[in-house]
This record gives sequence, C-alpha cells and structure tokens, in this order.
Amino acid sequence: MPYLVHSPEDRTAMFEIIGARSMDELLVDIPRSLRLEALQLPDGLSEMETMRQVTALAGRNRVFPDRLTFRGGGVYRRFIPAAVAAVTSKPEFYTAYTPYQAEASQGTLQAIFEYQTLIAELTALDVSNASLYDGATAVAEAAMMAYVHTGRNEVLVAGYVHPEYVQVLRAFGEGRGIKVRRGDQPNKKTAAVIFQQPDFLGLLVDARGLTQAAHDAGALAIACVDPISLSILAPPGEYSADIAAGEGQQLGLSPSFGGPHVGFIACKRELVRKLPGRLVGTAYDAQGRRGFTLALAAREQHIRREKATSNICTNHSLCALAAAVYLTYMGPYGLRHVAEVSFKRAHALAERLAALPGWELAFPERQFFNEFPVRAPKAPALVRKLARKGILGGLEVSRWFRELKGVLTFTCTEVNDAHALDELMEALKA
Amino acid sequence: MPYLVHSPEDRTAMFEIIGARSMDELLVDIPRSLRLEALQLPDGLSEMETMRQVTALAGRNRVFPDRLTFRGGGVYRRFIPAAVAAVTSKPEFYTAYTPYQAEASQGTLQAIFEYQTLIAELTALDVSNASLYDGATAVAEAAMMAYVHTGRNEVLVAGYVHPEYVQVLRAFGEGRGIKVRRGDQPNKKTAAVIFQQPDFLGLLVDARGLTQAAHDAGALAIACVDPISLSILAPPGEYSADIAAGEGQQLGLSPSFGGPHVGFIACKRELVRKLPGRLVGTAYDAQGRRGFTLALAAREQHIRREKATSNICTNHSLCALAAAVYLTYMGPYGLRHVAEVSFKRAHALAERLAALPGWELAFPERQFFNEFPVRAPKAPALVRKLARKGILGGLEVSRWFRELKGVLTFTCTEVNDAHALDELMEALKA
Amino acid sequence: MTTEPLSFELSRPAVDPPRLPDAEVAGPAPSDVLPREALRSRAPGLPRLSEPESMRHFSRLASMNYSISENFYPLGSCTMKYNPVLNEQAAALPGFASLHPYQDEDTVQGALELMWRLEQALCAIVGVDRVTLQPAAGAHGEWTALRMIAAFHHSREEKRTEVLVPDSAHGTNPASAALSGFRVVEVRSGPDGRISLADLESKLSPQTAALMLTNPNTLGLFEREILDIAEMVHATGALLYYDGANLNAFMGICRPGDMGFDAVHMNLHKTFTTPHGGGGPGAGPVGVKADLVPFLPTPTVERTNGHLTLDHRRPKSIGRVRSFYGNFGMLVRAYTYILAMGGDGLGQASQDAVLSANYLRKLVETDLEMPHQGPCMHEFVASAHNLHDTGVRALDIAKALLDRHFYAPTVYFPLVVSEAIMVEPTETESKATLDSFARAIKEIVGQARTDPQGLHDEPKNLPVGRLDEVAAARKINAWLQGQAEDPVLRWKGPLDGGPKEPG
Amino acid sequence: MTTEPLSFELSRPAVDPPRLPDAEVAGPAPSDVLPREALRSRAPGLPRLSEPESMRHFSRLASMNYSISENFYPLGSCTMKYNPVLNEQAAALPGFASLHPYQDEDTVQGALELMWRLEQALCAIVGVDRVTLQPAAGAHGEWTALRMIAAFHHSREEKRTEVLVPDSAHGTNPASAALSGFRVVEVRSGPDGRISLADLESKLSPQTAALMLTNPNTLGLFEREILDIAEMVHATGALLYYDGANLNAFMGICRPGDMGFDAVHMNLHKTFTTPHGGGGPGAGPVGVKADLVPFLPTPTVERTNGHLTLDHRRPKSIGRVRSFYGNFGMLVRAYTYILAMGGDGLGQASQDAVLSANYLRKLVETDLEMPHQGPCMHEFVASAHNLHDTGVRALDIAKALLDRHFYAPTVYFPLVVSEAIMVEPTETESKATLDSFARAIKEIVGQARTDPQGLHDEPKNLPVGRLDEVAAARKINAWLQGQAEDPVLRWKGPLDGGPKEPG
Ligand SMILES: Cc1ncc(COP(=O)(O)O)c(C=O)c1O
Ligand SMILES: Cc1ncc(COP(=O)(O)O)c(C=O)c1O
Repeated sequence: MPYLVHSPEDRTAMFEIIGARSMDELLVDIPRSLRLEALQLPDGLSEMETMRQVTALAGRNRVFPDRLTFRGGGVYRRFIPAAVAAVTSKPEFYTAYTPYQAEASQGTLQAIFEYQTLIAELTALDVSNASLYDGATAVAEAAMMAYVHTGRNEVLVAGYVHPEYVQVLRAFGEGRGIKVRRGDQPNKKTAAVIFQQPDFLGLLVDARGLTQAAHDAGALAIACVDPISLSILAPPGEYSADIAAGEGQQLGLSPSFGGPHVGFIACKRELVRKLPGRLVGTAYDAQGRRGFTLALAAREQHIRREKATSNICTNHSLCALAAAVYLTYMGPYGLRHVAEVSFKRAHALAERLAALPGWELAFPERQFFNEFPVRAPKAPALVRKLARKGILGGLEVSRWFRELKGVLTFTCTEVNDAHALDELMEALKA
Repeated sequence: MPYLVHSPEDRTAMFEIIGARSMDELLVDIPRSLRLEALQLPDGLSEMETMRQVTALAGRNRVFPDRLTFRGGGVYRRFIPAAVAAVTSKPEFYTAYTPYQAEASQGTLQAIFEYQTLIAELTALDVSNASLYDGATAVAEAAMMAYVHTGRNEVLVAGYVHPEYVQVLRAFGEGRGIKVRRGDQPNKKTAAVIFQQPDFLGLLVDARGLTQAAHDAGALAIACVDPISLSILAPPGEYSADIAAGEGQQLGLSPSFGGPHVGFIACKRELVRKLPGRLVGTAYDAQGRRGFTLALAAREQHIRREKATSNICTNHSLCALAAAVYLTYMGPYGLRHVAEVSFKRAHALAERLAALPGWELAFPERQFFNEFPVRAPKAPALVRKLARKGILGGLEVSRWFRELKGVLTFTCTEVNDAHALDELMEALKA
Repeated sequence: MTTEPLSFELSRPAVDPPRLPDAEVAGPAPSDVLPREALRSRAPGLPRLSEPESMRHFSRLASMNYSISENFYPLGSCTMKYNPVLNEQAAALPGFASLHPYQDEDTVQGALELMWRLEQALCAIVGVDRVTLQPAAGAHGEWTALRMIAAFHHSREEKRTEVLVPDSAHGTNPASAALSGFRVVEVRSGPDGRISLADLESKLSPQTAALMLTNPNTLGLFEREILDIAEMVHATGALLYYDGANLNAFMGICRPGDMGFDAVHMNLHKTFTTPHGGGGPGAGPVGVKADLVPFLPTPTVERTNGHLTLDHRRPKSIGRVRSFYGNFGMLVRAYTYILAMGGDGLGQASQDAVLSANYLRKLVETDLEMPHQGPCMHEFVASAHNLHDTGVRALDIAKALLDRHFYAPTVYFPLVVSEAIMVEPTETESKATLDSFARAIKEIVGQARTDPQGLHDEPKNLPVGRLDEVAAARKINAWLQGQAEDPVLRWKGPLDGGPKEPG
Repeated sequence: MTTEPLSFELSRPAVDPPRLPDAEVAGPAPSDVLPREALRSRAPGLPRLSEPESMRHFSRLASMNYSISENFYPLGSCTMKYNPVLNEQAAALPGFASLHPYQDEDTVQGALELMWRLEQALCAIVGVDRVTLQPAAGAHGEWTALRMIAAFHHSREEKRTEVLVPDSAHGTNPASAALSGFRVVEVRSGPDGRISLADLESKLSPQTAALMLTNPNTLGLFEREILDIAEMVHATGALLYYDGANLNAFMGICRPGDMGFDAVHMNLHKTFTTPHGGGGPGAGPVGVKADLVPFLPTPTVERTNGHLTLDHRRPKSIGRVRSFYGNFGMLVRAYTYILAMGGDGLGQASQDAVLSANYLRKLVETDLEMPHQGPCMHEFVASAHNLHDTGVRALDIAKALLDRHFYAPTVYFPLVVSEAIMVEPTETESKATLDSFARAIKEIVGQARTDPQGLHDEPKNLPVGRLDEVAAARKINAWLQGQAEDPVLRWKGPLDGGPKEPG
C-alpha cells in the first residue's frame, strides 16, 4: 500500500521480537466493543488514478487569468517570482517540524529570524513574531494583546476594516468577554482602536489621527496594514501605532481559495512579552558561533499552559519563508516599484471607470491606494457579464455593508497590464 | 540585470585591484575591428513578462490528454510517478557538473551506478554505460563498437528498425566509411546485425534467429529494445545478443517534443573496453569506505583524444537519474504490471479496430506487444478527424515506408484507460 | 557545514533591483496625490541581493535543516511521517492554487466538492456527524471546539465555567480553554499513566463544561476506561472533547465518536501527511456530534442534489474563526492522501504505527527507563532518569542523536514523566531505520557511563554547537530594557543603513 | 555526512509493488499468446522499496553532491553559472513538456516558433547565417559540423583528409574529427599560450579540411592573430571551425562569425544556463555561414509568412544526427534565459565574466604560478608547479578546496600546462565569494609549505575520503577477466536473488 514500508516478513520479524502473536495483543487496552471491522471508505487508488480524480476536481473550477483579475478584498493576484516556489518546495524546509532542536534546524530558524526583521523593517516597529495563521487572527491576537496590556475590555473598530477580520475578532473576544464596538471615539474603557490602512475598500484613513486619539484615551493603536503599500505609505512605526498586524498573502503566496496565507504581527519593544506565538532570537555556542533559537518561550502554551499569551503552536512558518524569499528578491526598490505600478494603474482605471455613463467613485473625496470603490449601475449583472468574458471583475461589498449597495471595489497590481485594463473597459462598454 | 551579481561599486573595486581603468584594457587582445557596438537583440524583459511570452508560445501548441494519446513511434505517454520530478528537480542533482571530483559528487555517481545496474538487469547483460543522448545515437554507437571489435565495415539492419535511428546510423557510418545495408543475411563483411524488438511497427521479430545468424557469420548481434517490454519479453542477454541499445524515454521522461530523453547501451563483458561514454565503478578510500568514481576513462576523449571509443562528453545523466528513480519506484513487479496492462489493452484495441468495416491488421500473422499496425481506409483524413475530437490517433508510417501506405500504428499504455478506448472507438465510428 | 551570514549582511547598497514591468499607463505617482504625512519617510531596510546570491543563501539555509526527507524524525506527538510528493503536485494545480476566495460559487464547484468529500471522509474516520475544515491548526481547532461547547451550554442556559484537563495534556489544551474563557482544572494521572478516575470524579461538578482528553494519551497509552469516563462526564451534563493529535494510533481500529467524544479535532499536518513546513501551515478540522452541529463556524459547505454552496446563515453559529474557508491548500493535500491510501491503507497505517512503536520500545527498554507498562499505541515515553547518576540528561541524549543523523525525540514532555523522552516512529520508517536508531540509543547510553562529558559536548557535527539558551534569554531581557545590542530578536543595520535611492 | 547503501542493498523481497491501474479490458496476457522463447525467463533484479524508502534514499544521495546551488563551482571550461529557476518553470509547461514529436505541424506552431526565434537569437550572437538546434551536446555539435565540412569539400570534389587541432584543444575536438573520418594533425602552441602561426603554416596543406579552434583558447587567452589565422586557413581552401565552449567570454563584445569562422558550436548548458544535470542533458547547436547551409542536418525549421514547418527535403543535407529535433526542453530553457537577459544583459554578463576572471587571477597570482601573461578573458589557467618541491600537486589543492566547501577548478587540463589549475568564476559569483576562494587558495598554498601531508589527506569532511582510483582501475581489469567480485561496474545480487513472485 502506498507510503507504507513494512513487508509482511518485516512485520512477522517485528512481532517476534516484541513477543506478540498478533495486532490484537498490542491493542488489548481498547475495549472490544469499540473495535471496528473496517473504515467506511473506498479502498485506495493508484497514484495515477488519485491524481486524475484530484485533477478532475480542479478542472471543475474556473481559473481567471491573473491579468484579468480585478477582484481583491484581502486576497490579490501579484507576480510571484519563481524563486519563491524554488525555495519553499525544498523538502529540507517543508518537511521539517517546528525547530525545537535548534542545532539541527538552523535553516528554518535563520529564515524566520530574517522574516521577523523584514516585517519589523516594513512596519517600522521593533519586533515581529514568527507568523500567525492569517490577517484575521493576527488582528484578533493584537486585540488580545491590548486587552491584557491595558486591562480594559473593549476594542474599537474604526471604519471599513475587513468584515471577516471583525467577525473573527468578535469570536475571539467573546471567549474572553471583550466587547467589540464600531467607532473612532475611544474612552477610558477602550483597550485599543483598530483601523485598516488602506481600509477594506482601498481608501486611506487618518492613521495618525486615530493613533493620536487612541493614545489620548490611554488605549493602544492597532494598525491593520497592507505590506506592499508600506514601501510607500507611512508605516505604523512612523505614526507610532503600537501594534501592526495584517495579511501577508501578497508577499509571494498564491490565492489558493483563501489559504494557507500568513498573518504577521509586530509591536513596540514594551509589548514584546505580550506577543503571541513563536519568536526567534540569536544564541551562541561554546565557540562563540552565532546561531538562532526559539526565544521568550515563557510566553507560550507549552511552558505557560493556561497563562500563555496565546494557544498558538503550529503557525505558518513556510508561508513566512515564502514572504522572506519574496521580499529578498524584491528588495526595497523592487517592492516600491510594484507598489507604484499598482497605484498608478488603479488611479488610471478609477478615472476611466468613473467616466462611464452612470458610474461614479463611491467616495470621490477620499484618497486610495491600489483598490477603490465605485458605484455602478446593476453591479450584480455586470459582474456576471464580465465573468462570461473571462474577467474577474470588482467585488460587491454590499454583501457585508448594506449602505454600500451597488458599490464594487476594483483592484490593480503589476499583473494587470495596460492591455488588460483596455480589455476590461471594452467588456464593460460592450 | 537578471542573474548578474556585481553592483557598480563592486565593479569599480575590482577594476582597482586589477589595476585596469576600463573593460577595454581587459579586452586589448581583441582586434579593434572585431569589437561590436552591441548585440542585435531586444533588451531583456522582467521575469513576469518573460514567463508570459514563453507561456504564450506554449499556448500555441495543442496538448492532447495522455489518456487519448494512441500515437507512439518511439515516444510514449506513460504514467510518471511524482517521485521522478521530485528527485530530478533537486538542485543538488540538476545543477552539478559531470562528477570529476568524486568525493564531492557521490550522489550523482552512486545514482548512475544504480542506473547502470538497473539497465544491466533489464537487458540481462553484464555492463551498461552511464547514458547516451538518445535511442538513435545509442544504436549508432553500438554499431561503431561492432565495427571496431570485428574490424568489418558493414552493418545489416534487419526489418522495421526505427527509420530515424537508421538515418542517424547512416550519418555516423559515413564518417567512418561504414556501409549500412538492409537485410537479415549476414556475411563475412558484416560487423553486426541490428534489429529492433519489438520493431518500429510494434511487431515481434525472431530475435533469437537473428542473433544466431549474426554469430554464425562472425558478426555481433545488436538488439534495439523497449525497456518496459523487457519485464516480459526475453531480454538480449537471454538470447545472447552482444549489445543492447535503445531509448529510455518511457522510464519516467515526458515526451517534451522529442527530447531530452536518454539512450542506453549495455554489452557483454568482452566488449566493455569498447563502450562509449561515461562509466561509473566502485572505489575505496583509505578507511576502506566504499565510494564511486568514473571508471575506465582510458576509453574516453579527454584521455585518448582521437583514439577514443567515442567523442561523447556531456551525456544524459539527469535523464538516467529519472530512469533510476522510475525503475526504483516500479520495482520488478510494478514494471511488469504496466507492461502487462499495456499489452492487454493494445490487444483488445487491435481486435476492436480490426472489426471496423474496411479495417484490418496489417500483419495479422505477426505477434505484437503494445503497438501494432492496422490498415485503415483514408487514414490521413481519419487522423485529422480524431485530432478534431482531441484524440491523438495512430501514426501514419507510410511517411517512411512507401509499402505501408494507409497503415497506422496505434499504441496503448497504462494511461489509456478502458473508457479512453471506448472514446476512440466512438470517434472512429462517428 | 558552516554557518551562513544573514541576507542583511550579504546586502550591498547599489545592487540593482529586479527587472519589473512598467506601469504602461498614465497615472499619478503616489507623491503627486498623497499628502506628505501619508508617505513613508525612509525606505525599509530590506536587503539588496542579486537572484543568484539570494538563491544560494536560501539553498544553504535549507542544507542546515534536518527534515523527514533525509532524517528519521521520531518527534513524539508530532507524527512526522513521510509527506507524499504527490500531495504537493495536487495542491499546485492552477485549478486550486489560482482560485480567488471571493469567486462566485458556481465557478468553484470543484473546490467545494473537494471540501465536502474531505468532510465526509473525516466524519467516517473519527465517527462524527459534521466537520468544520476552517481551523488552521490543532490549537485553533481546540479553541473552536471549546467555543462551540460554550455556546452549547449557553443555549441551554447553563453556566459552566470549568474545563478539566489532565496533567499529561499538551500545553495547547489548557491555553485554548483559558482563551475561550474557561477556568482550567487539572486532573491527575494515576500510577499507570492513565487519568485517575477518582481524581476525575472529585473534579467533575455542575461547573464542568468539558473534559479535554487525548486518547491514546500523551504517554502513548490508551485510556482503557474511556467508556466509563465518557459516562461520568456526560452524567454531569458536561461534554467530552478529543484532542486528535494522536489519531494516527487507531484509524480503522476504533473511533473517538464511538468512545463518546462530542467534539474532535484532527491535525491534518500529522495524521494526514500535510507537510509541517518547519512550523506550519497545518490544518485542524473539528468534528462534532449532532448536538453541536448548530454551533459550527460559518460558513459550512452544503450539498444539495450535486450543487455545492457555502452556508453563511447559521443563527446559532459561533461565527467566524478565521478568514475565508480554511487552509484550502492543506485540505487538497490531505484529501489526495486519503484517496491514495483508502480505508484499507489508513487502517494498515495505524496498525503499522502501533507495531513500530512497540517494536522500538522493546529494542530500547533495557537502555532507558520505561515508566509505564506496555503495550503502547503509536508512541511511547521513556525516561533518562536511569542515567541520573551519570549527570546525563534527556537533553544530552537528544543532542547526541543529532550527531548521529537522527532528529531527537520530544524531550521533557509530557511533564508527568521526569527526563521524558517521547518517541513516535510512525508507519513510514523501515525496520532497518528503527534498528539503527536503537543501536544509537544503546551506544549513547553506554557512553553516558564511560564518557558523560563527551555527551554534554554534543552536537559536534552540525553548523553550530549546543546553543546557550540561558545566556540568550539573559541577553533578550537586557535588550528589552534597551541594554543590549542587536541582533537579538531582529537584525538592525547601521542607523544610516537605509538603502539609498537605486543607483 | 555518511555514505548511503545502494537501493539494491535496501531492497527486501516481499515489499509490495506500487498500486497501479488495472487493465480494465478483456485482453490476453502475454503468456497466453506469445511463444515461450519470446518470454523472459527470470524477473530482472530491480530493487523492491517502498516510496518513503526510495525518496529518502535519493534525498540523501542529493545531499552528497556539491552543486552550483550551494557551492562555488569554478570548473574551468565548464561555465558553471547560476541556473535560473525560471527556466525550469518554463520547460515544465504542459504546452511544451507534453508535446509528442510526431504531432501534426499545425498543432505545434508554438514549439516551432520558439525554435525559430532561438535560432535567430543565436545567429545574432555568434554571427552566422543559420543554426541547427539538433546536436545534443558540444561534442555532438563538433561532429555534426565536421560532417558538414566534409560534405562541403566533397560537394566541391575536393579530397581533404586532415583536420588541424591545437595541442591545447579539448579532447572532444580530436575525437570528433577522428569519428568523422579525418586524420588529426596537432598544431603546437607558442610560449605565449597561443597557437603558433609558424607551426600552423607548416601543417596547413591541400589535405587540410579544417582548423578547429577555441577562442579564447582553453588557456583563457584570446587568439590575437585570429584574423591572420582565418586568412591563412581560408587561403588553403580549408574551413575554420569554432569550438564555442568559451562563448561566455565575449557575447556582445565580438562574434566568431566576424572572426572568419565558418562553423560554430555553442554549449547551451554552459553559456545559456541550461543546467548541467550532473553530466547532461545539454544542447550543442551549430551555426554556419551560407556556404555550409545546404548541408545542415534535417529537418530544419522554416518560417514562411508566419507559418512554421519542418523541412525534411534537403538534398545536400548530411542527414539526421539524432532522433526528432534536438533536446527541446533545453532549448526552451535557453530561449527563456535569452529573453530575460536580452542583448544588454548578455553583453554585461560577458563583461562581468571577464572582469571576475581577471580579478580572481590577480588575487591568486602570488600564490600560484601564472604560466602566461594576462589579461585573460573569462577564465585563466594557473599552475601548481611552484609547489613542486613540497610534493603538493594540483590534485591536492583540488581536494583541499573541497574540504573548504568549494568545488575544485579543472585540473590537469589543458595538457600544455603542467599541474594545470583552470579557473572559471563566471559572472554570477559575487566579489565576496571570489575573495573567500582566494583566501582559501592562499591558506592551502601556505599549508603546502608547512604541512604537505595534511593536504595529501584531504578531503576529510566529505562522505568518503580520497578514493584510490589506481586500485579501482586494477580491480576493474581483474573483473573484466572474471577475476574480481562485484560490485565493480554494477551491483550483483546473490545468484538466487532474482525476486520471487509478488506475495
Ligand atoms: C497532543 C497535542 N495536542 C495539540 C497539539 C497542537 O496542535 P497544533 O500544533 O497543530 O496547533 C499538538 C501538536 O503540537 C499535540 O501534540
Ligand atoms: C573546450 C570544450 N570543448 C568541447 C566540450 C564538449 O562539450 P560537451 O561536453 O557539451 O560535449 C567542452 C566541455 O566539456 C569544452 O570545455
């Protein structure tokens, strides 16, 4: 059978050494009444047939070309350098466990240390952890940090933060009796003000103002940020937000129907002891050689148990590695270049869309980055029409925000070449 | 620029150390009149645009699904275990050079040693070399061996040997004044009788008889064989052919429009010194540890120069590695299983095709393996019709053999499931 | 092997950025339209390396790792089994990897069908009614299940504030309980390494919301009295939660659902071969009995005459536990594995896992202390306590194994065994490998008697020797008070080290 | 690192074969219809391993290799530069990898277009009129070109039987000439490391069919008098053949075609980054001037108003040199590389290659003997002759470098330099790497004076120590006379070791 190694003769020899006659003797502790005859599953398939079945399922999905994908909402098509898969597909990386034995895991540990530094640099904060599950849980964990740090049990969500992130925040909050309110007026009960920059619609918010307001109320400011935009937009550290959290999918990860991606979280020095999850630090051997090892484990569940800052154990290391490879490939100016291209194209597209009869920018007075909301006539029908032409058009946000009926958000990145924009415009006019 | 590492500052520093002021000073030896302004090629593209252009070219090719590919003629669609690419895509294997420094190349050397053994076992001969370019050059090299060994300058090609192999044999032969004749009656001038088992049409030949005839005339017998069939058909060693040569594409390599594939060659002990190309053997270090190293280099061009058995230097190592992984995955019974499945399906299909009105087996009295020739009404139109239905139908062999007008060869392997056979039959009837 | 510099240390200011597409359209630059204060003032200190340099950098880092691909990895409780390469091919299919999570349902029927089939298969394997595929890992699944359990009690207007957790439990259990708002009450293990029914009895109360149990427990021992335990727990109106990290012990042999568990999490990155990735991503689906189904997180995948939909309208749901629908790429891998193995293969896998564990246990039982009686299930916990007098500790044995090309077992867990050495061979390691591992243990234990110092000095054959974690911790504390130089928790370039404009 | 058993040594008789599809159709089994004597009597002795075992086996073998992905690989004459991972992605596209060579032309227009464009690009780079992409490697290209040269002379009813080859030439040159039916006449190099015009003069005759030249030659020196050489050769009615192994020295700087070469081979697996694969597959296209075009191998790729065809009807063609159309997968990689680099990138690549070689030459010129005056082009040849008195030879330096994580330069080639050490850094190695390599050389040369024996004992840090090739050769000779036991040139199981029927 596939992936099994013992031959019948091996098994016999092993039973002999053990001194057992049969499997049953090894399973004596299991109450007879619990024993199964067999699993109610079909027998296994050959590798070829397995792959054909799986490929057939993949074939029942519609793949929109990246250049004609204008839908974002938290997951974006971007150019992924071949280098990323070349590194993450190395078995030495992807078949290793969490680096408990540091000396035999320096590859993973150093890569994570580099990832931590890259995130800290992007956010302009002091320390990043080794990764979290996704942007939603990263924001929720940030809120938990604020709750523990301030001892206050209310968090304020300002503006259009990704609706799914807010839902996850509520679920996390409920467990610990934390109230999640919408608004931007913090008070004495407020543990943190959470905002997204750019927000779920792609619009820029007054990050400085919100941070100031939070601090004035003795609350923390939590900025949910787009890592690519940070090569151009002021990073949380520059407006002295306390915690930055967000989704790292754009850093070299494929959409993959929503996961696995990677949540990042970074904070100021004072908050490091409250950070959830893994953290890698330097350590030295007897000869003074520098190495890397898991650090500040006293925050974590395996030491602190119920008093841990979080329950997270397995995180998203390999995705963090992908992000590290991506950022190393891009470098500071490559990253800024793709951000600028995305910005320019989004603004060019916004202008062309707004010029269509019956169309208008939903928030003409607001600035945006590479995603923006437009009000379009019969949005639903229109999106279906685009789909028929192989274009994944804007996202209908009314599904989450009733007040935004008829509003679509469009996004542009370096994959949407000028000709793709033209195709979109033609498809809309046709 | 992509793949270049020096920064302008690096270059300046290097020029300084060298003590040269400019590139021109390093290129003084090149006559001025020869210096170019620049290459007449467009500037480089970004990785994304490069991949898009290449993908666009790939998109202009028609890919027939493996299940609906019934065309062979020397290149076959077979199930390729994921293990093969997983191994050959390891940079430690694919970015290494020919293993000149044995101690730092044990991975490649041992893998080739295993490949040599696998081929020797399949062919039931004593020794295999490390690989050749393809089946055609393997047969030609085998003929050169016979020429050198017997001192005779005529080789006999018996029956339907792959026409391209024969063309290559002629080109090789011309250089050395070797005559290539068709026929199966060797004489005193005959260096070798070359036959293919199964032959180009898929038919079985009397390998024993031909070998006997060759030996009776003091000539060598060269068997061009299908490695998969050897799990069932008598291997060259069992009917005491002197040299086995052939194409290894079926051992885990994709069709890839005809290459790279791998030529294999194996021979009896007496002929080993005449073998072309690389050969790996065991060697031991001072502590008695077993290792592997290039062996019998005295046959080769880098030592023997114009007296070498062949000029081959770079061969097809990585393809040989793929074959080794494939054969290790399959094992003796896995390999026999796919051969049997191919055999059964081909015979089932042959019967169904022969039953079609106006169709008939081209050589009803001959046995075949998993490829066979049928005479079909308006073959050309028919093949085009199948193509329109996404089926890569039989191969028109009249293109090489005028006497086989209207004959198509069909092939079946483990990828052509029963349903695919039905689809083919329906398409033909429709 | 040597160490490798950090990418930041290899970086040089003037290295060209990669070639990237131009905007091609006339649009404003950010600085044209955005207010100054919205813009970044100083470029982030990312490294500047050419592709050849960075690829070699990461290739060298890779070679500094042990991994199942090259090393026996007997890490107890982690089920480090062979990761089929086929799974990777499947997950990389564009029909999966390129799907946007917000595509319309009718364009992702294949993805939803895969999720549906995987849910069905997992239901059959653990014996539950429904499964949510959303949790990203085991701990996430634990917490998700406890949220459901809380909602369940709440829906019945019961105030239950305590969750019972055995002292042998994994740290994520109490942590998940606490983060879900419960008070954690520890239940003691008896001398036989199994939960003490007496102690359980005494801790159970009307406050009890649930008992979290791992079975076989973290000692690799099957909780013989599981049926009585289930009865006791249910009698008090509490629910029974199953930590599925040890599911590899009995696929096709028995099912948590039949044992009376109400909620079950599974680690697809353990039992179902999705690669561990050096610390994730994984997937921690949770299966529940009918009573808990209404509380499942949204959305669920529903199938009505062949058409698949995502159900977001579930009034009693605990809501969302993460964005989108789970670690889909991992679900593809697990489904691929289940298809290839089939019911027959999975059953044999568990049997081989148990056989291998008992075999290896037998081989080393004379070298190490065995605190509990066998047979064990898929793993066993030994103790280095017998070497106490030599001064050799479990940690030394771990490091000595590294020098012999084996990854180390889990050490110092579970906490109930002193000098614990937790060994899980899994079904994908050959008898030959187990034999050589046992020889290594024998050799090391022998050396403990003759040359303990030699063991304290290991590892010697790795890029770095034993790292001084105590000194490292001290330095971090100093750093947190601003009294130590980088690099500690991150690299920091010279203050003016922000790269200049590209040359 | 340790050694790894052979797959045959890991094999066990009763291991299950892999799961494979059934026939699904009613058809006869071979034994039902084929005569006994057509059937195999004994199953081949292939190993029987589970997938996890064989994957680990090959993973471990991989880790026993040095490769450019992890090591500086200054192997002179081999141009071991970075292999872009993008090339691998391109070649794996199903639109290329799944094409059958006998598909109808209208279904493979993209593949033919790629070949056409690659041919155009190569023509522009080396300055010729047409290129055949068929040869599988450099040597194959040499032979192909010589066949064309022979056909050319023959078509003009000239009987020219000799090919001139410099003493510094690569072994494939004389071998290819001989296999193509020519008598090889060696031309001596002068003291400056360049071909002696006087000697060339004396060897040229009406018998001369061609002069084979590498420029820069294998000493890394540009043949200054190439224009005179060309004139001399052409004056006698002979042709000039260019061995393109060293093309990396001057892309965009000058062109063999302009130097007067009539035929040129290129090694795509050197200059154009197709990976070397541990010894191939490569690709050795041959470019020719108009006079030789009629003799190109069949088929050629032709393009008429956008439509591409394969031309098999070429009456004067030398015929076929291999099956199908070349190592297509390698052509895809090379084309991808050329697209990404562009004319500007290729030019800079060669300039950097020359810069790096001269830089490294400068760094080591005080440690090793430099038999010839610089500047060099993309590589240089040093000599360990200066260590003669210490008993340390080029081979010892090579092995000592291995222990310092560098692959070794080419040693003992070219033959015209004693104790030759041929170093080619390429443009994709950083200054930092070159500096560390130079430090290693300095260190080793230093050790030669203080501790030569230490160097004779290297390598020490690899899976095996220095292998005794002399003893190995002796054993092979014995084996060939049936006087030595396997394994020598192959593994051989116990005589009855043929696996039994599957259990
Ligand atoms: C017994 C046990 N429970 C829970 C967990 C947590 O699972 P995860 O790491 O996937 O969050 C683990 C794995 O570390 C475990 O071994
Ligand atoms: C100078 C020279 N000529 C010819 C060759 C032969 O090329 P190949 O190995 O591709 O046959 C080589 C490479 O080994 C070489 O270095």
